[in-house]
Formats: sequence, structure tokens, C-alpha cells
Amino acid sequence: MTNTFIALAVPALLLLSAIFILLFGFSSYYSKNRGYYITLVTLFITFCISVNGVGDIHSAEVFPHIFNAMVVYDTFSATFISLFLLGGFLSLAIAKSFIDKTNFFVPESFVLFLFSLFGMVVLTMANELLTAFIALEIASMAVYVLVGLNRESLKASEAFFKYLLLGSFSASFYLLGMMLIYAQVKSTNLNVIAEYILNNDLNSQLLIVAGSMLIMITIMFKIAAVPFGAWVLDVYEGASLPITAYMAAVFKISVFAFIIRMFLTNNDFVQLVFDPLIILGAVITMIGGSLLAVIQSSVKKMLAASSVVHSGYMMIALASIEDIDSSASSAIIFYLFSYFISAIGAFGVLSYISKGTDKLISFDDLNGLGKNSPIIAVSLTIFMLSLAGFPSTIGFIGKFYIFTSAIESGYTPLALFGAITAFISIYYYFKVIVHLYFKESTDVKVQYGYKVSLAFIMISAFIVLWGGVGTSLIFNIPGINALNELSKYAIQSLVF
Amino acid sequence: MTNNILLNILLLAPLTSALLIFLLNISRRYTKQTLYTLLALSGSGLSAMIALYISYTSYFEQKLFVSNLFTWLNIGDFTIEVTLKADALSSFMLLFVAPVSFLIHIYATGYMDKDKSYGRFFTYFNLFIFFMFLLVLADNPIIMFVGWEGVGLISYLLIGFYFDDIQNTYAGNKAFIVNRVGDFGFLSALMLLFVEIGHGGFSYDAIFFNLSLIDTPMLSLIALLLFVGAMGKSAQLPLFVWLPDAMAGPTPVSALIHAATMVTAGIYMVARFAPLYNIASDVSLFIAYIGGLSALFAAIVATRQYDIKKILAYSTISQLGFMFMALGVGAYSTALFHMFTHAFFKGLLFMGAGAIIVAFGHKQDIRELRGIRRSVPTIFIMMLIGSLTISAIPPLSAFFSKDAIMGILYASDHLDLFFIALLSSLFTVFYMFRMIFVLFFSENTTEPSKNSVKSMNYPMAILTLLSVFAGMLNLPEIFGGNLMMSSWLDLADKHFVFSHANEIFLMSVNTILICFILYYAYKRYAYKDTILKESTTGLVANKFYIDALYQLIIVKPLYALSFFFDRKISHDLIDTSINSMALNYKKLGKLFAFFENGNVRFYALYMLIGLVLGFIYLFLLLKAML
Amino acid sequence: MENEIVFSVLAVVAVVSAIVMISAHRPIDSALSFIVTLISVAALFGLVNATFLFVVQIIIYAGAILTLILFIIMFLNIKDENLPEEKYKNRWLLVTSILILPFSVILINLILGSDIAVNSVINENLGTIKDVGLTLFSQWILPFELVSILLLVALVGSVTLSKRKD
Amino acid sequence: MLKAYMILSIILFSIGVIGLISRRNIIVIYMSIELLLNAVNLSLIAISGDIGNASGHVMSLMIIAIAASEAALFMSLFVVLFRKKGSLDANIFDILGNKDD
Amino acid sequence: MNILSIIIFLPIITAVILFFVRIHVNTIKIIYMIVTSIIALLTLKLYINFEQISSMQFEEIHRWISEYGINYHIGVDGVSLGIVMMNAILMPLVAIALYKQRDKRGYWINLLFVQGGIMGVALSLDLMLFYLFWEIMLLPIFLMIGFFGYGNKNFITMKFNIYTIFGSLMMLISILYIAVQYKIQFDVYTFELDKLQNLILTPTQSILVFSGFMIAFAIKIPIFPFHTWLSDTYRSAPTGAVIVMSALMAKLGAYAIWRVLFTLLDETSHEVAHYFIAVGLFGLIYFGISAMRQTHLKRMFALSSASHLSLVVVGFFIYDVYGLIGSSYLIVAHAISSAALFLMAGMLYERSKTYDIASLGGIATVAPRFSLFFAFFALSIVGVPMTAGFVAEVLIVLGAFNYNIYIGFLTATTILIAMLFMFKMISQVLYGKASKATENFEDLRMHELIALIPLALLVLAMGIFPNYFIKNIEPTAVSYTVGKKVFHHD
Repeated sequence: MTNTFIALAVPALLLLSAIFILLFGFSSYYSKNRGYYITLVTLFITFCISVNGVGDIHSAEVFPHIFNAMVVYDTFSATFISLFLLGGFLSLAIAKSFIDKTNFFVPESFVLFLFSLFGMVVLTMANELLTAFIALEIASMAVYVLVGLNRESLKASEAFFKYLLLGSFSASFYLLGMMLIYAQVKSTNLNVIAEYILNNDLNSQLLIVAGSMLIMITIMFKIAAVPFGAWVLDVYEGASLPITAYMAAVFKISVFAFIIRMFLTNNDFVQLVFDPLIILGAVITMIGGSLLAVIQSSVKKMLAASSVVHSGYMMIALASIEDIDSSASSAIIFYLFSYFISAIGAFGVLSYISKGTDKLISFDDLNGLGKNSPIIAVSLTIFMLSLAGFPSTIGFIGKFYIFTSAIESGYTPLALFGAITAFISIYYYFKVIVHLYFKESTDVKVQYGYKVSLAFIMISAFIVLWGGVGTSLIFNIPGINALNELSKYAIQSLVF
Repeated sequence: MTNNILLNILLLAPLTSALLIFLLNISRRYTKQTLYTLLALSGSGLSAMIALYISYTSYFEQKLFVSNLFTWLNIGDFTIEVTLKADALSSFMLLFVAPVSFLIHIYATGYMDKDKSYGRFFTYFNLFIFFMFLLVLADNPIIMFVGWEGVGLISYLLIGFYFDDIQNTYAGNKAFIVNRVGDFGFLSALMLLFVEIGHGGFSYDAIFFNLSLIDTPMLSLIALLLFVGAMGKSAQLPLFVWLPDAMAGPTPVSALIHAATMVTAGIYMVARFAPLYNIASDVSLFIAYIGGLSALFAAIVATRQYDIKKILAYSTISQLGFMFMALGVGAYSTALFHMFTHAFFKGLLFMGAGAIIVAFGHKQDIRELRGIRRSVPTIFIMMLIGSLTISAIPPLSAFFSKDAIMGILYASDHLDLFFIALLSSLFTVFYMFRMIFVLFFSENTTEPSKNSVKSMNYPMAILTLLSVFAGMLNLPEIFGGNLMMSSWLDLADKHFVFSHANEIFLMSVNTILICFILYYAYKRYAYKDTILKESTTGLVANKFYIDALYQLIIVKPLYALSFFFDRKISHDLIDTSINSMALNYKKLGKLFAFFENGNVRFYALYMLIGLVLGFIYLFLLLKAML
Repeated sequence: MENEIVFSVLAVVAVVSAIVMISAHRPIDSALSFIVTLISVAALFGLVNATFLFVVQIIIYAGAILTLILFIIMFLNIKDENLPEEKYKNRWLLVTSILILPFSVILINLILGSDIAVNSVINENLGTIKDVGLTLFSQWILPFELVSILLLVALVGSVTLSKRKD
Repeated sequence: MLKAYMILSIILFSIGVIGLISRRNIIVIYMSIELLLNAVNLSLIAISGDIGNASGHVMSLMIIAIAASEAALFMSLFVVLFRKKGSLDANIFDILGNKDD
Repeated sequence: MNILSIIIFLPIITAVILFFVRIHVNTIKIIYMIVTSIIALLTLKLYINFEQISSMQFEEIHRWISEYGINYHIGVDGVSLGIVMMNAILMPLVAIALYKQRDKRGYWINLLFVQGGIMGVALSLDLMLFYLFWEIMLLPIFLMIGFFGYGNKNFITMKFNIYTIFGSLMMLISILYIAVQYKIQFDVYTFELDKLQNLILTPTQSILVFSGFMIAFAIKIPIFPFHTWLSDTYRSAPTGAVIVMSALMAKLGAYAIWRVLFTLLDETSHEVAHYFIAVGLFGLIYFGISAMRQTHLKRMFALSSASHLSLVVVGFFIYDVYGLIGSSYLIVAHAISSAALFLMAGMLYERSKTYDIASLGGIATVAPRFSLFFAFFALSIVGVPMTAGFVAEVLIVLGAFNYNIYIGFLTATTILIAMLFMFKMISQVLYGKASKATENFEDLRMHELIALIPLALLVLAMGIFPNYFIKNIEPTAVSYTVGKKVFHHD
């Protein structure tokens, strides 16, 4: 399978499948189950295809003459595409029970789901600002709608409103920034911009700096960094659980994928101008997120707030990126993966036990779960431990990389600060465990009806553990080392 | 080779019998008292026989018994061997410790007859002998310390033997804690000694050989600390407080542990370290004064005590004070000699007291036991002899030992010590005969509840004989003796020039004074109820308020400190501040959540503020760079 | 010179009408003044030969989107009494304006200080439908396709959300 | 001329931002967003004219398309919100947020 | 597979399997007994095969995360041998004693898990592995307190957990920091203790790294002023958890000082030693005095443990061969005694339903065997001769006098401190008249005797024949002090 083929086949399949479901949705043969499985199968197939692009270093512009070098397919994008598809697949698979119990997953919801994945795929490959923006908008708009999918719910509509309004607002900053860069460079291609930066002094880069600043603000909005991420709690609360999981885990990664590409291709002024800002942002984000997380009484909102903290950790790694060889760049990919799998699991468990209601899962709702549904409880515990960065989970290895890279770049206080935030996070993550096991239940029993969801929750939990301790010495299954190498390849392909 | 085995058997016999009794007792299969008796007596009897043999051989053949058991510790230079060694001093100790123990064992079989804790009692008792032997036979101070602490521990267990009454166990606690304060000094001294010269080995011989390597201040410190240990064990001022309370234990315990053996360990230890104290002469003097003060103080307090055993306890403190006075001026063998006689007569007195207590249904207050001469005539005679002995009436044994001490004090440069000793000696006569006259010379008010047990009388009889004749062992030249004990022990005694005329003069004055006091006591107490009219308040009756003082300056502040530490510092200061940090973080979170007010326009406003701040930063940065 | 005068006039019109738009109480007034802004922006397009965009701006913005807004206003039958009260509107406007001032000033400052090329190339064909079309289909084919998908997404999304429940 | 265009577009952009934050009427907010996009377009056209390349035109064409798709979503938003509450006041949609905690 | 790996992973794997398998709790108990007995036998084999030399033995090394040079590296030397041995001995014995009490699966599974974790900490020679086990062993305790604890258990287990993890995270940063410094100096990542030894740090760096580690250890031990989690946690925790915490985990904190700090930051440890000696001495006295007014049995034991562990810290930081050996010996001795005491406290609660010292009493009359053992272990804590504690205290005091005479005197107060509360406690609990709570106090049952007798014999054996135990520690201790200047601060 040639790389060009993969680069074309994956988005094309997603698109085709989306349009197929859209049309199929009108026919009387359509049923929610069928739509669901078509989507699932599509994601599986595309994942299988895209995974072929991972593992060795390659990089090529896709049809440079036709597409005018606007998209690049390299190991970096292949890795991320595989991640999104896996994430989409897992979040959908775990959501099976939720989807079955609700009535607002109309055919269009699967269509939009696939479209959003399509947008992310293109976003990762995009090597040009406007293309990236449109791809981002495709993904965002699909997600906007998915957030407001439950039209019965006032909360969902309100979340849709806030997300759409603020999203459009932030998008206009991107455009303004792009305009400024275009005014300076006369091009929006990332490679050309990089070259321009290399060849000119700071005097001729003023607008690029300003423009990058504006683009950064959009990105910060998307990853919900304080103070741009005020929406995140409301929107996560309003959206239905599978969508929240999808947003928190997958969508955030796609934004990071783009920002890493931007950072590593336009590296010079990033360090100069943005490192202090990102450090400041990381600190504020971690403080803000943990402040919000400690006071929440609902698990979902706590997870939402904690996802802000995790953005903070990723920003530590962003600040620590010095060049392609620094471990920070692969650290961030590993961390993204670790957060992604843990968050999908955590939200997935919530959606599994929420029985399709849009009721907030409060901490008290978890009481006695450890006794009544031990498997679910253990899985949730594992995800919580991973999010908290407890050793022997993948979350710990992720944090380990992040902190190491920060120290390596000379930001030891920042790593210390991250550790302190991680320490605070113990409180709210372990609170979940306390409620799971130590509180008397009012006898709510979860039905083990949907084996598919359960199976995938357990698989995620296993990945979390394996990612924390796995070595290829035992069973010859790739462990941490392999993941590490993959992220290294991905990064190295950016300068290939 | 056989000698080593003898030593081992001497040590292990009581341990074995203790273990066997313990196992029988704990398994609760055998409740037959005879079996316990047999085991207990065979253990202590065996060791008593061996002890006599060893001292005999030691005296007549100057034989040294050494038995190396095993290496206790070996770290670098620090080697502690568990070695038993019976030199002259140890043999001398064995000479009275083992037989007296055996006798008191016999006595105890009667005293403890039918007691439900019979087995437990003899477990402890035999264990005690084991530790005492370990103390005496140990070849290095660390192992001696093991024995030293061990006897303290058993003493604790035995004082609180009747634990149904929690006050008894508190008395035990007090004994152990006060003893440990002394041990603190002892252990510190040993450690300092080791730090200074331990690298050359830590047996007594090695220590004394290297003693010159230590500079004088350090040596004085070590000597002083060692004496702190002796103070605790031998109940000297200010660590005497436990001994009167220790009378809560069964009377054989008081007789054995708190009169004859354990409390003399301090004397033994100071004598053992005689080479050290000879160098540290200022500390020696200090010891002498502490001993003098203790002797006088205890004698005074004893004059206002009503409990038989407490009177005897204070008397013990007083007598130990005499011994320390002797030690302090350097007359080691004289001190040991007094210790030797003291073991017999004090054992006897305690046994008598015990016999009375048993006979009169566990009454101990002399005010309730008046005029019992006719009820217990044998005990009366033996008690009378004991009291005469302690009063140093010639030719009873204490006459020789005590007058030897007085003479030495007189001959030394410290006449003040001599007068203290004289005064104490007179007080001794007074309080002893106060007790005797009240007990035996007044109208009979009390009837015995049971006749004395035979097995209690025999050992008393033997001890009576011993207390009469033990003085012969160290007969001074003036009476045709040759100080055979002193020459056997061959300690580094200081010699004082002291004419025979002076000696005789002293003895006579002393005896006359004693008789005078005796007469005074007779006038005051015999066939009168003076005792009932004595005031129970006042300085002396309240033991100079020393216990209250301890309570006030040590115990109460400690509890207050405990409260302060636990509540104020740990809880109020540290824990509360940690908890409030967490709480405040939550409060801060609530405050911060105020910004998350759900209004989308505010969210946009925050974005704007972030944007503007970012641009201001950018502007300043670019301005700085360009 | 003429251009400058025209530009100034149009700029003033655009800014004033924009200000009116954001400060008018009734949305219908805002919409109408927004049309003025859009048209003046379109005219500014025309000033730099962007003829095609001029047309597109007029048709799509002023024509389609604004009509849609007006239609919505009518359709939802929003009455004056349903409008938010906005007691503190002016205060908000003032505060926000002051807040945003540093941003605008700094950005304008940067633009003025930057060394972007001025009037380097003169292209007669620029902005014609042919030129734009050629550029679009030769260089920007991918974004173009993506935009079509974006529109599809928006379409599907809005239908999904606003259709009546069956 | 180019800089003048850009400055004008910055001014328009700022006005848009002001309107977006200050107004409670969602329709006006929406129009402010459209104004933001227009402001960007204005500059893009000017830059394009300046470098003599139609890329800027194409970009602004795309942005208009993006604006159109946003418009579509906003239209449905109006409908959804109005159905729920009968009003288009941004302030009344605040049941989410941290007030209940 | 290396014997050490089996020792670490057999319990962990068994625990995981038992969690997923639904079998009756009695079967689990049996499996628990079998597994812990196997571990005990294996460690016995280890002990027999152990050579009395200072270097690491039974080493095993595998690559784990190769990019960062993180290895699975385990091995045993004289210091860790003690911890391993007592862990292996205590776990089955504790289980025998608790056999009838606990009919919950989780109890046994967690105990198995924590055993593996503790073994892991004791045997790890790679800092990341060390950290991994260090954290992992926390989790079962957290769960046990939450599941089976008493009182305000949820709050307390959270507090304990958060408190401890705070320390761990500080340690993590320190670990990462030195690893990065190593990378800078040697251009390769490693977390191996023996390699990191070669690192050269500036004084400031060393102090910072040292503090990071020390916070973690100080909280775990705990030393003043990081102790406030202690008494509440011990009060709330179920017997098994308390034993693990007091007898094993707290000791690991002290062990880690030697294993990590003395290996990596030798000079810094020397430089700051006097602060920690001061803190340790203060803690020794402070905790002892605090314990005096406690009326809750377990709280009192908790503070007593803290007091002794402060002594261990003093012993380590005087950095003298006697001190090191004494402290190591005290670690083991105190572990056994305190485990037995907490075990008996648990039995006491089971029988009388109270931990309140004042409402107990008279047990000696109704339950002589219980009293015997209780008093014995309490006295062994006080350090009476012929018990293991005595040997340890003598050695530490000796080391202290060797270091400085004043420190020596303060350290020697240890023989006074524990008595302040222990004797009164013994009197009130065992002696006097039987109270309502203790009227029907049942004497020790057979299985409890089976558990306690070996512990008592061990305490005695260690007290009477210390040399047989110490000769395993000695070479290692000597290797840490030989060639180093003995510091005399006069």
C-alpha cells in the first residue's frame, strides 16, 4: 500500500461512508443499529489502512501539482490519523449502550461524526494555513452540531450556542492572524513561511509574530487553555457523554497535532516569543483547571475541568520543545496518547453507567458501584489512576516524559509546578475511587447488557495498564518502547 | 573445663527452672504446687551450692573461673563476648546472693503457699536469680548492663505482682522508670567509655588497663554517670522514691530484691569500677556525700513511718547510704562487707515482717499490730536479733561492718561525713526499736489469724545465725582478726591511718550512744500508745514532700507538655494548617468558579482580555528586542 | 488621489455604519446598517479591482445572508418587547472599547511599522472572474473541495438541528 | 493604500469584537461575527491586489463560504434557542456554569 | 526467572488473578497462605545462600524503557535483606492471626498485593522501578483503609493518600532531575542507582534534589513535622493495613534514606546530617511525649512507632557503622514488635470492642496468655535487654556518642522515652480489675498463638544472639562508612 494511496483512501472512505449513511438514512432499510455498525466498520477499516503508514519515517506531499503542496502525508500525520480513528472507533464502540438507549442519534449524527473525523484527518495533513482552517472548521462545525444533538435538552442547546458562538469568535482570530502572515509572507504555505522566517530578521517578521499570536489564541481556545477555555465546562456538561468523550479525547489531539506541526516547522520565533507565554499559559491553565476540578460535585464536570489541567501539561511539553531532537516533541505525542486513551475510557465508563440520560453523573451516583459492578468499577479506577499519573499506568509514563522533557529544557520549576498540580489532581481523581468503593450504595445496579461497550472499556483499561508497564520482553507485544519509537518516528518525519 | 561448665550451670540452672515453671504454668496442665516448688528449689539450690563451691575455691585456691559462651556482637572493633568470669569480687557476691536467694526461695514456698499465682511467682523469682548472676558474673559492662536491666525488669514484674490492685502496678512502673533514669546514666557512661577506649576491648580488664588513656574531665563524667546508674538501682537520693513504693510486692520479693540483692547492685558496680573511682576522686567524694545524705534522710523519714515494710525500706536506703559513704572515701571492701552483713540481717528483718504479715492476715500497719509478742514468740526473738544487729550492738555482725565504716569516715579527712553517719546510726536505732517496742512491747490488741508456716521459719533461723556470726568473716585486727575478706577481695582500697586506741574509743562511744537511744525509745514507746498520738502531718511524716515535688516538677509538666505537643502543635498548628490549606484551595476554587458564571459574553470577554494581555506582552517584547 | 478620497469616504461610512450596527437597539436597525457596511466594504473591494468579489459580496452577503437574517427576524416574529432590555449596553460598549484599544493600537502600530511591500505588481486582470477562477482551480482546488464539504456539513447540521421532530 | 486597508480592517474587526461582547441580542452578536470575517476579507483583497495575485481573492471567497456555512448553523441556532425560551437574549442562557455548586 | 523476581511478582500476579476469579473467601485465604509461605521459604533460601559481602547479590537486569535507560534491575544486599526477610515472615504470620477475623476477599488480595509492592521497593536498584513500587504499594493500603477502616475513614484515607503522594511527586521530580543531569554530563539517560552515583552535582543542586527525596521519605517514615497523617490513619486503618504501614512501609521510608540518599547524595547527606539528627532527636522526644496523653490504643502505638522511627533516622544520619547497623537492626526489630503489638491491638478490639485504654483493664486476670504476649511485645518496644530492640538501641546510642557526646546523651533518652507511656498503658490495659469490656475477654486462640510465638521467639533470638543476624548487615554498613571520614562535631 503506497503512502499516497493511504493518504487518499482514508479521507475518501470516511467521506464516502458519510455520504452513504446520509443517503441511506432516508431509506426505510435504515435503522440506528445499521448506521452505527456502518460507521464502526468504516472506522475500523480506515484505521487498519492508516496504521500501515505508521512505523517508518516517510514524508511526501500528496499530489503536489494538483493540490499545490497543501497537504503532506508523513509519519507524523499517519500516526495522528491512526490515533483519531482509533479514538473515534473506541469512543463510538464504548458509546454503544448509550446510543441504544437514547433517541437523538439520528442518521445525521453518524454522518457528522464521520465528517468531523474527516476534518481532523485533513487538518493533520494540512500544510497550509487556510486548508488547515477549513479542515478545522469542518471538524468543529460537525462537533458543534453533535454537541447540540439532543434537541430535547435545554442544556445541549445552550452548549451548542456557547460553543458555536465562541468557536466562531475564536475562528475569526485565526483568519485575522492568517491575513497578517499572508500580508508579510505573501503565502500561507507552512514551508514557505518557515523559509521566510529563516531568511529574514525579526524586523521583517513583525506581522508573522502578531499573526502567530492570533492563531495561537484560536488553538488555545480549542484546547481550552485558561483564559480562553471558559467554555469547556459548560459545553462538556451540556453535550451528551459520548460526544464529550470524543471532544475531550480526540478533538483536542487533532488541534495539538496541528500546533506541533506549526511549532516544529516554524521553530525560531516560537522559542523567542512564545515560550514565556506558553509557560505562563500552562501555569494559569493548570491552576485554573485544578481549582475548578476540586469543587465539582459531578464527575463529568470534574473530568471536564481536569481536561483543562491536562491541556496545561501538554503546554508544558509545548514550551519544552526546542527542536526536533528534543524529547519534548515525542513526549507530547506519548502524553496525547496516554491522555486520549484514559479520557476515552473514563468518559466511556460514565456514558456506560449513565443509561442514556443527560443527567449529570454526580460522585454520589457512583456509590456502591465497586460492589455491584466490579469490572466497571475497576476499569474506572484504572482510568482515574492513569489520569492522576499513578505509576504502572500509561498516564504516569506520559507525565514522566512531560516532566523529563521540561527539566531537560531547563524548566525544572515548571515541572515542579506540574507535579504539584498532579498532586492536587490526586484529590479529585481519588475521590471517584472513594465513592466507587467506600460509600454505601443505594443499590443501583448496572446491567451488563451491552457486551460490546463493556469489552471495549476493558480493552482500553488493559491498554492503559500495558502502556504503563508493558515491555516487549514479556509476550513479545510491543510495550512502552514501541510507543516511544512510534512517536519518535512521527516527529522525525517532520524534517524528513 | 569442668569449671566452665560449673559456671554455666550456675547461670543456667535458675533460667532453666524458670522456663520449665513458665511452660508448666502457661500450659495450665499442671497445677500441682509441689512440682513448682521442686523445680524452683532445685534451680536455686543447685546454683547456691555451686556458688558456695566457687567462692570456697576462689578464697582458698585463688582460682579464677572463666566461661566463654558466645560472641554477642562483633562489629569492627566493637566486640562483646558473653563471658562469665568469677573473680574474687564476683565470687564474694555469689557467696551471699546465691544462698540468700535459696533461703528466700524456701521462705517463699511458705509465704506464697496456696497462692493462685504460685507458678508465676517462681518463674519471676528464678528469672531474677538468673539476671542477678548475669550481673555479677558478666565480664564486660554491656552484659552486666543486660543483667542490671533484667533485675530491674523482674523487680517491676514482682512489685506489680498482685495486679488486681492497679496501684501495685503503678508502684512497679515507678520502680522501673526511676531505675531506668539511672540506667540512662549507666548506659551513657558505658558508651562514653567505649568511645574513649572501646577499641582495645571492652572486658573489665581491658577497660582498667586502658583507663589512663582517658583525660580527667571525661573520666569524671563517666564516673559520675556510672554512679547515676548506681543511684537508681541502690535507691539513693534523689532516685530513692521507688523503693518505699516497691514494698507493694510480696514480702519475699522485698526481702530478696529490695533488701538483699538487687539494690546492692549499685554498690557492686561502684566497687567493680574501683580503679576508675580511685582516679576520679572528686566524684568519689560526691558519692560519699550522696550516700551520707541518703542515709540521714532515710533514717529521719523512717522514724515517722507506720508500715513495717516501709520502715524497713527506708532503713535499707539508709544502710545503702552507709555503704556509699564507705565507697566514696575509697573503702571498697568495707562497703562490701557491710553489704554482706546487711544482706543477712535485712533479709531476716523482712522475712520476720513477712511472717508477721502472713500471721496477721496481711496487716502491715504497726499501729494495728501492737503487742504481738506472745502470739509469735519465735518471730519476736528473730526480729529482735535482727534489730539489734542493724543497730550495731556488739558483737553482732553489723557492729563490725558499720563500725568499720564509721572508723574509716573518722579517719578520713571528712569529719562531717562521720557525724552524718553517726547521726544516721542513732536514728537507725531509734526507728528500729520504735518498731520493735510498738510491735512487741505493748498491750496485745491483735490476734493472729494463722500460725506461721514452718518453711518460713527455717530460713529465718539460718539468717538469724548468719547475721549474728557473719561479722567474723572480716574481723578487724583489734579483735584478733585479719580482715580476711578485704584481703581476699584485694580491691584498690585506700588505707587510712587509724590507731587502735581511737578505734576502741569510737566503738565505745558509739555503743554507749546506741544504748542511750535504745533506752529513750523504750521509754517512749514500750507499753505506751505514743505511736497513736504522733502527728501524721509535717515535713518528716510526708517524707519531706519529695514525692509531691516530683509530681509537681516532673510528672505534671510532662503531661502538660504532652498536651501541648499533641494538641497544640501537632493538631492545632500543623494539622490544622495543612487541612486549612486544602480547605482554602477549595474556597479559592469556589471563588474562581465565580468567573464561570455561565454567561457566554463573559467568556468572550475573558478571551478578549487574554488577547489584549498577550498583545501587550508582545509589544513590550518586540520593543525590547528591536 | 481620487482613490484616497473615495477610500476615506467609504471607510468612514463603513465604520460609522458598523458602529451603528453594534449599538442599535432593534436588530432590524442593526441589520439595515450592517447592509450599509457590507456595501461599503464591497465598494472598497471594487476600489482595488476585485470585481468578482465585489459582486459576490453584494450577492451573497448583502443579498443572501442579510436577507436570511431579516427573514429570521420576521420568521421568529421577534417583537420589541421580546428584545433583551440591555440596561447597561452603553456601559458595556464603553468598557469593551477601552479594553480592546491596546489590541487595536498595537496591531495598527505593528502594521505601520512593518515592511510589507507596497504596490509592487500591477496586474490588469486581477480580480476578474477568469483570473479568480483560474487561481481557484489551479492552486486552491483542495480548499475549494473542502469548503464544499464544509457547506455540506453546515447544511446537514442545520437541518439536523432545526427540523421538526418526526 | 494597503496599510490603510489593513488598518481599516483592524478597526472594523475591533468594532465587531466590541459588538460581540457588549450586546445581548444574539442576532446582533451574529452580525458582529460576520463583521469580523468581512474585516479580514477586506485586507485579504487589498493584499491580493498589492501582490497582483488572485490568491487573496480566492481566500476571501472561501471565507465568504465559511461565513455562509456559519450562517446556516446560526440560523438553526436562532430557531433552536427561540423555540426553547422564546427569546434571543444571550444572558438568559446560563443554566450551565458553576452557580449550582 | 530469578528468585527475587518470583518474590516480587508471585504475590502481585496471584492478587490480580484472585481479583478476577470468583471463588470463596476461604479458598482465597488458603491460596494466600500458600503463596506467602512459598515466599517465606524462598526468602529463607535467599537468606541461606546469602553471602556475607557488601555487594549486591542475586542481581537481575532487563531493559524496560530503553530510550530513557530505565531498566528492570533488582538485587539484594545486607540492608534490603532485612526488609525482605521480615516482610516474608510477617505476612503469613499476620494472616494466621487474622485468619478467623476477616471474611472479605479484598482484604487478602490487597495484602498480597502490598507484599509484592514492598518487596519491589526493597529490591529495586533502578530509581524508576523504585518509584513505581513505591507508589504501587500505597494503593492497597488506601483501599484497605477505605474498605475495612473505622471512623471517618474516607476522609482519612484520602488525606493519607494525598499526603504521601505529595512526597512521592517531589521525589519524582528529584529523580527526573538527576537523570537529566546525568544525561547532560554523560549524554545518556539512566536511572540506575549505581551509575547515577558517578554524577557530579553542584551543592545547590544536591540540596534541592536531596530535599525532594527527603520529603517523600520524611512523610513515609514520618518525621516531624510531616507526621500529622499518622495517628488518625493508624486509628482508622484495619489491623492488616496498620501492620503493613507501621511494620513495613514506614521502615521502607527509612530504608530508602540509606538505599537512595546515601548512595546518590553521599556528601550532601553528610552535610545536612546534623539537621536531620536534630529533627530526629526532636521527633524521638516529641512523639514520645505526645503519646503520653493518648487514650486510644492505636494512636498511642502510632506515636510510639513514630518516636522509634525518628531514632532510626538519627541512627542513619550519624553516619557511623554502629548507627547504621543499629538503625537497620531497629528497623527489623521494631517491625516485628510493632506488628505483633498492632496485631494484638486488633485482637483486643475484636474481643472488647474498644480501643479506649481507660475502659480496658484486668485482662491479665482473665487472659494470661494474651497479657503475657502483649506485655512482652510492649516491653520489647521499650527495649528491655534480651530483646532485639535493646541491641539496636545500644548500637544507635553508641554511634551517637561516637558522633558527638551531646547528641549521644539526647539519643540515650530513647531508653526513657518509650517508658513514659508504655508502662502506664500496660497497667491500664492488662492490670487492675476487669472492666465491662474485658469481663469475658477470651484468651489467645491456637491460631493466634501460632502467629505470635514465632514473632516472640524471633525477638528473643535477635536480642540474645544478635551477632548471627548482624553479620549479614555488617559488610554493607562497613562499605558505606569505611574510607569516609568520621565526623566529630564537638
